[in-house]
Amino acid sequence: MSDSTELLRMYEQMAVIRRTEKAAYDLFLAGMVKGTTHLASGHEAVAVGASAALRPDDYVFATYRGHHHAMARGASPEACLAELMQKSTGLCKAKGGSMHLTHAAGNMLGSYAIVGAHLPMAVGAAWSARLRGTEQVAVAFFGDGATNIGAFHEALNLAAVWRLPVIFVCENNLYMEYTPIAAVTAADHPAADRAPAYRMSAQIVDGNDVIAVREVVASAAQRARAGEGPTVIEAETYRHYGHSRTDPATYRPAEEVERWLKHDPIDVARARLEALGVTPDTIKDTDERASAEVAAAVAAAKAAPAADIAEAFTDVWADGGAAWRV
Amino acid sequence: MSDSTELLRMYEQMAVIRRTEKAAYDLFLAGMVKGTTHLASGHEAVAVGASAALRPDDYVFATYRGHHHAMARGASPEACLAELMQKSTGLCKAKGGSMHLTHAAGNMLGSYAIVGAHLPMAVGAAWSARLRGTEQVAVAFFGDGATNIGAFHEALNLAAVWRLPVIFVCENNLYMEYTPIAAVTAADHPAADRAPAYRMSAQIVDGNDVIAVREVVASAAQRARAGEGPTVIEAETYRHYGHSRTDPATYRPAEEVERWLKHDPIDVARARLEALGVTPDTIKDTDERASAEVAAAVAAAKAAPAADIAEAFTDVWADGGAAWRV
Amino acid sequence: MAGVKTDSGTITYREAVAEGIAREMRRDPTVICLGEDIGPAGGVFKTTAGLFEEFGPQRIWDTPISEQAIVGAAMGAAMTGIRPVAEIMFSDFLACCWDYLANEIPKVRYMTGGQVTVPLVIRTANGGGLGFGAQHSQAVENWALAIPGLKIVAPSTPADVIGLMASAIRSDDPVVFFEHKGLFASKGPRPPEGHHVELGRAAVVREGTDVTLLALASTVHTALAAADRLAEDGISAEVVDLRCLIPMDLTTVLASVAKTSRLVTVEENPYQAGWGATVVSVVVDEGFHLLDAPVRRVASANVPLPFADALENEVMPTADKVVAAVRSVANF
Amino acid sequence: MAGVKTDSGTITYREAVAEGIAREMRRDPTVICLGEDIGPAGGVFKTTAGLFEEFGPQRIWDTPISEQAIVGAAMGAAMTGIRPVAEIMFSDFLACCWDYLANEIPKVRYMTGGQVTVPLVIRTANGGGLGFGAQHSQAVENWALAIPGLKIVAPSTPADVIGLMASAIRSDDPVVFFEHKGLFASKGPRPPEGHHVELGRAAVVREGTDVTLLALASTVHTALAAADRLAEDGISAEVVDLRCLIPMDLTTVLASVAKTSRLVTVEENPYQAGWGATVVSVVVDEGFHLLDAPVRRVASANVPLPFADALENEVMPTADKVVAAVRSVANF
Ligand SMILES: Cc1ncc(C[n+]2csc(CCOP(=O)(O)OP(=O)(O)O)c2C)c(N)n1
Ligand SMILES: Cc1ncc(C[n+]2csc(CCOP(=O)(O)OP(=O)(O)O)c2C)c(N)n1
Ligand SMILES: [Mg+2]
Ligand SMILES: [Mg+2]
Repeated sequence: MSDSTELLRMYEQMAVIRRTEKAAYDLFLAGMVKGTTHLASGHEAVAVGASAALRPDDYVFATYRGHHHAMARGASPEACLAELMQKSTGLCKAKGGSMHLTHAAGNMLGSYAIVGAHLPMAVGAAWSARLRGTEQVAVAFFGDGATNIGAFHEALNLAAVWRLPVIFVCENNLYMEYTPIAAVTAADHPAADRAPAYRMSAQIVDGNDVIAVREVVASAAQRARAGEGPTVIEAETYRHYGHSRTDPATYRPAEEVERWLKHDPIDVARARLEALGVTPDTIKDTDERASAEVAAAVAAAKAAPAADIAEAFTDVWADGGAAWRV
Repeated sequence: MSDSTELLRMYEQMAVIRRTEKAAYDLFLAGMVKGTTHLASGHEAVAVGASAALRPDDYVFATYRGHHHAMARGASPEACLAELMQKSTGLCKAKGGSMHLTHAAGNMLGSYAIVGAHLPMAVGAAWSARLRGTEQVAVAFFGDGATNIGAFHEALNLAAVWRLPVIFVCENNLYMEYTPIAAVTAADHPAADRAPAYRMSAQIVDGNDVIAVREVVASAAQRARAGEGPTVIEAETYRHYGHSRTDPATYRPAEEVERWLKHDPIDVARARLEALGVTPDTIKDTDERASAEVAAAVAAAKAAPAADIAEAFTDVWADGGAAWRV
Repeated sequence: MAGVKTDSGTITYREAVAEGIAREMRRDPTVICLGEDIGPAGGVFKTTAGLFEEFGPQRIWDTPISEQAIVGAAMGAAMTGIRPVAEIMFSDFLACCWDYLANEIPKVRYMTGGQVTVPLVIRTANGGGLGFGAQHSQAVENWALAIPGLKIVAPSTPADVIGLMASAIRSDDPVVFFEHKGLFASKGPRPPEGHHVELGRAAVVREGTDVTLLALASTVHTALAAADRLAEDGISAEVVDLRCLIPMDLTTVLASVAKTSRLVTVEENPYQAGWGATVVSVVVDEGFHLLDAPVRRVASANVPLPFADALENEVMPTADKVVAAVRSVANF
Repeated sequence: MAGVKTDSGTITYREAVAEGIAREMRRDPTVICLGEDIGPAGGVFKTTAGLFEEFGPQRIWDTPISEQAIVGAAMGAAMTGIRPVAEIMFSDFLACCWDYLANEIPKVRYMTGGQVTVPLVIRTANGGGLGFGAQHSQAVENWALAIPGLKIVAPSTPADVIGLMASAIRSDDPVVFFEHKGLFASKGPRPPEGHHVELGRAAVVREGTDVTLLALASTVHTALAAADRLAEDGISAEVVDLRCLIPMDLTTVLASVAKTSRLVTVEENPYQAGWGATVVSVVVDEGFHLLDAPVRRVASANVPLPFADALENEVMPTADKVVAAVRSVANF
């Protein structure tokens, strides 16, 4: 694939993710999505760039802010929206919801809503890959806020001691929920500055540049597959919406928001496409295809049947049931 | 106090601790101490040197290997031995045992048996000191093995962010229970090498040299009281016995054991005393006083009444009782 | 912003949390709050709204996402002269610092032979019904019940929030204070200054003669709704709000059962190991002779909580389920 | 060293742990162990003695002191084709990784709509009576019972250790396997190769007609001792070993109560929120008509565990206490 074809593919994936999340937001306002939702708009390049660097059989673990990761690993916009809309066709049969999007068919093994909890899981998946001799890599995506929780420390240490093929990708968007990460972290780069404590190498990357992300993840994956151990990547990015749907994000300085909105990952990719000579028409076609895909997904999700109440009592155990007694 | 007087006092304290632990060991063999016990023989200089640098109202938190810290902060050998012997005169009324020696009267606020759990507590005590404006310092003593647990990370980060007057003293004795720390830790100096991850300064010190320990703790305490924040101190030391009473410690290379036994903290202090011109007779008198004190303690603990069964149902609540229902 | 609102009339459960804390903070300068986003943001549930403005950064501390450090530091502070009020944002996250709740805080007084006390409050948003999914919806008051040495509070009304918060903060014992997410928007009379509800006193919130419905926090409202419906059938249900799990007011429960001879517990925690089981086991021991019928427990199903409303409703206790349970024992 | 001993005859409970694991490791190369000091040291309780020698460092992994990483990594491995057997040295330390047991492992299958399974075993040394004090002595099987989605095993004999270990490791569901510290030295017949005990099958270990003693792990022996003493008084006690808390074999319990009309539970976990309460609540619901007398629960007192032997004995269940409880209900 030529550079521009591959980039165009990534651009389209980002465009689809962006539109899907916008649709989710609008469906919220229309009362068709309930519960809580954490949009990743602004973070698309991290998911798409990383995915482009990975093999289909590599493992991905994400957080409650994980729509982009599910879709980057192949979950359809329709299944994601159906999940949010409590439809039986939802990615997790409407039992998980926005915070737990999972697409095991794409080895995207879950979105976890307890900050940091999935980091040891990714270490375990990498350990499993080593044990099975598959050269698979495991990637954990997490927020800047997750770098202060105990599980982060335990995961990084174990990964380093066992030299496991795991990549820790921090999406540093400068904020936890409403509190700036700088106010509660004794490090400038909450992830990268901690890597030396585990004799681990770290890369800081523009998380809004899909190519840059792809490169840095590709090289970490290569090292991992070669048995050279784990890497920390800190991707600098920004969320376009508030923390969750109820958050207007007034705690962020207007100037900061503006600066980051000007550095939109989709714009960055578009500029790169243009520099590679892709025509405005081609880009427009791509945008339109993305819009059409998401519009169709919305329509299909709306038309899908509501979650099946019987599903409340399935899937606890591997036999499919929920019996706790004999 | 002259240098030699102060050193002689520290020497005597170490001698008393050493003999008390030896007595505990012998009482075990005689069937008079039950449960588990983790002797700190070999670590005395850490406790005694640190204590000498602290104010009486500073706070100390220790681990299940904490006999030396309790005694260094004023707990009597008799009360400690009585605790181990399940006597009603025990430091904790025989309800805590070896792993939980506590001497609140000396602001030694407990020995905790879950690895790392007390590190955040020390941070909290330091925070409390700041809130109350007392210029007290809190010190947490912990093992090398504790540096890989989540609570370590959370405690160090919070202490650094809030610039609290807390000193983290790692007693690095090279081993967890039976596993060398180097085998499971992605850092050469498990505590000191992690300090930069919290923008914290760290000192490595010969933990078997009571003077060196005192100096390094004194300067950390001074910084802490001046509002300059926390410090990590890694004191290199070695335990003379196995991990606990049931452990013959055969996993340690004979050469290593021998080398460390030659660097016994009591011998180091004695050599320093001699260098300061203290006579062998004075040292001998001190040794004898220590032996006599511990012999008396053993006798008193033996003679003390057994733990009072009624105490099983006291001290759950602040009202002294244990009622869970109305 | 003028700090915590103190005008009279009605108050929401959500506002009552901040108000209850503020009243104690005004009384006692050693009361200090810490938690994630509790400061300028006023908490994710706005249950600390106004506190930062009134008391400032020396008394309201924003923390990193470090549940162990939050609760562990609170413990260390409580041992040394401070009365910390620590927030754990969602009660599910108590699992992230469970060592402190299970092994440290409740045991240190006992294992030191009474040398130290730990006067602290751990507040947390508990419970489901809001579509937050399996990791943000649990009712985990029964986790705390498994641990001797913790006092456990779970109020059902704004007035009780304030009255029990006063007792919790003044208590020299550690208290876990469960605020129910589903009740935050509910309203009730604002209690007068000085209002105070002793820990361990259940309330008979509706008198009845045929069956005792024993409830806690959110399920008090479920039980009351069921009692209304049962009244239409001529069944007179007494509703007892347990308010605290520890101390557990079994005197009030046994007295009610003595009157009604029938007991149905209404619990949000899962059936397996729910608090109702403990109550029932005491009743069937000490009050066996009082009982005229099987004792039923309406509790959440033994499954993780699903996301979709309809599924969540299916597995959580509802007035319908309570009515059905009562009817099934009424004919004995 | 020749690996795990496999000679016939009798075997200790301690050896049975290693033997049970070894049998499964020989069968299935995806079974992998991890934990603190489980390798060359053979575990602090020597329950993994010989495994490192037989299976080597690629299957027996020593870890740092990182309970969250141990259990979290086990979870990640279980989701991806490995059957990890993770050791948490003392069950009290489950509190240090409780998030994984409470919020992650038992929920991920459900919340992904069945997309992933987590076939792992978490083994841990449970229980008191050895003078290890408040933080190393708890019987915490009831903590696990509070969490829907975990299977819970607690064997009382060496044969059951082996038979239930086989089922636990082969199970595609997560299993918490409680090994009782007080039983490690106990001996019993070594079961034949292939021995396997299905999860969720209680055992009637002594037949009787007057009262059912329901017990688990260590308390099976307490109950048997009590039954001997009661027999001298002419009281015939049936002793049921529950073996697993989940699946909970209530069929066997109800059948026994149908025969005896009286029930006394013998639990090591604290009375408040103990597993016996849940069993009792089911019996008093579904088997109310079977009962002729109050149901009593003999459990640990609601206090942290004290260090001194005499005090520990005072707060833990003993045969004396069981005998007294049975006598008190025998006259009804
Ligand atoms: C252990 C835990 N503590 C607190 C929370 C509540 N919470 C959810 S998201 C969040 C902020 C996380 O910030 P960050 O890691 O930077 O991720 P971002 O939301 O910015 O993507 C917090 C505190 C949680 N889910 N889990
Ligand atoms: C959380 C936790 N995990 C495991 C243990 C069991 N354990 C007790 S001491 C110990 C080794 C600790 O080593 P280190 O911190 O170096 O201290 P040392 O014993 O050498 O003083 C272990 C693993 C524990 N007490 N707590
Ligand atoms: Mg962030
Ligand atoms: Mg050590």
